[in-house]
Amino acid sequence: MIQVKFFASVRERVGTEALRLPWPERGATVAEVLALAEGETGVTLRGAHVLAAVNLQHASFSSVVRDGDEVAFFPPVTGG
Amino acid sequence: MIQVKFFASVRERVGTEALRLPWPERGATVAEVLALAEGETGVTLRGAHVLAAVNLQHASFSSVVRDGDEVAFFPPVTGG
Amino acid sequence: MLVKVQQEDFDPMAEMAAFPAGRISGAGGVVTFIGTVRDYSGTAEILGMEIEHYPGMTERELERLGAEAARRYDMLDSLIIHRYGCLAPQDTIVMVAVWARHRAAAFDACRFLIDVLKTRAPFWKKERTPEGMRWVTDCPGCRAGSREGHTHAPDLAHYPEPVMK
Amino acid sequence: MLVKVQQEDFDPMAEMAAFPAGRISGAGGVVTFIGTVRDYSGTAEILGMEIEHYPGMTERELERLGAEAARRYDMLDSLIIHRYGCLAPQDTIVMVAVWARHRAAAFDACRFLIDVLKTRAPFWKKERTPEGMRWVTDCPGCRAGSREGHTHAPDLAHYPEPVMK
Repeated sequence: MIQVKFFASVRERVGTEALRLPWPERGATVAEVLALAEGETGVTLRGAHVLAAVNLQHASFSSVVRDGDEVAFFPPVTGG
Repeated sequence: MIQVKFFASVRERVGTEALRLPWPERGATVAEVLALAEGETGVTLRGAHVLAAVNLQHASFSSVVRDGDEVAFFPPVTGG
Repeated sequence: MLVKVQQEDFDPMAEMAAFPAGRISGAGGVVTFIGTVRDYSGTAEILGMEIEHYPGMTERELERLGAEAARRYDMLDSLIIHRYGCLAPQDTIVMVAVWARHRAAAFDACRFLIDVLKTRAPFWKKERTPEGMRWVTDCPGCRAGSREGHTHAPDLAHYPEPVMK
Repeated sequence: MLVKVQQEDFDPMAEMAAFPAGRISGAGGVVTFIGTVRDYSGTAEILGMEIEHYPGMTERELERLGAEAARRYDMLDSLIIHRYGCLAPQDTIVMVAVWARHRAAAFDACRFLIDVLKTRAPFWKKERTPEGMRWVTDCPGCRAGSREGHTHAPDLAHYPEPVMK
């Protein structure tokens, strides 16, 4: 199982804060998790300004995701 | 008349806070005022680490002093 | 290092006064940055701001940045406080304080922290203007309305280089 | 700009809170440097400090530095407070605060001000150590004991260049 979270403008576009995706037995990268999430929600995020984190750490789209991981998608941060 | 002031370690070496020197009719530079003060106090300051100000502004030893000016001598500043 | 992510307003000087004295003994100075909500942004009037964040990741990322600053600079300790939720103009959003034996390291480390915080800590600002709410975007490409012509793939393995003296 | 030269202790945040709001409206941030008396200097224990100053010139020089910072940087306003008289370890000696629309100018101007203050404002520190009183000298030549081999003739027509971003 993969826990997916969305924040800020990405959350608003997707229309939900979180999703649970079944763990793909062959494994997955962040990019593949995003594709699964797009399939689930029907909203295309690829090509937009989306960053990712895995287990509370910034991650690239080629990072490997493991069963039980939390994967988050969000726009560039604007704090401070 | 020239008002001369001394500060910090320079004041301690000279042994006084202030002097009044008669105005030399031919005019004077800061360096010449220092020489007059050395004559008056018997304490040599030249060659030591002495900076000068004229009328509350940093000044070089070649600055011209005018009758009524306040000339101060002090070591490098150490505030902040 | 001390990191606080909170909704409540705070008094920066009271927070500094409450900082454990033993951790900053020997400090010759402290440099503080305090960021406040402006009442304008570009040409628009700002009535208020909502700050969203990623609970858990925010604290963790700020702690990583604090540790990175301590690794890079000869500093004694740091304090970072960042608010989320609804803020009004003039409200304090963020404070970063760095204690050091010498002021150069305090300036460098404080500036490093606020600079990298703005590129790495998962906060997102939404401004309330007379025309409605809008997300703040700090990307020139985004501001230009481009969606495909540029990328947001920073090299996450490396922090930006600090501003050196 | 606001300059205070005083014997009394002060609360930096109260001073910042009391700063006229109209002069810093539009500020996105404030950078503050607060300098404190250390309890050591080199290898010596410091029991206290006496700060002498040149009344009249001090205020005037600090105001000139504040004006120079405003000329160099895109800042809104500045506050400088410097104490003189007898201070104890941990006492606040000096604070410099700079408000600006953007943080880079606030950092640059604050650092410029404390850097030039240390080379231009007529204050002199005398440390009380277990071995007695001693004047602080910030000149490497002085520290090395040389009296004739170096000079203290700075080019007073020019301020040091600021630390640029």
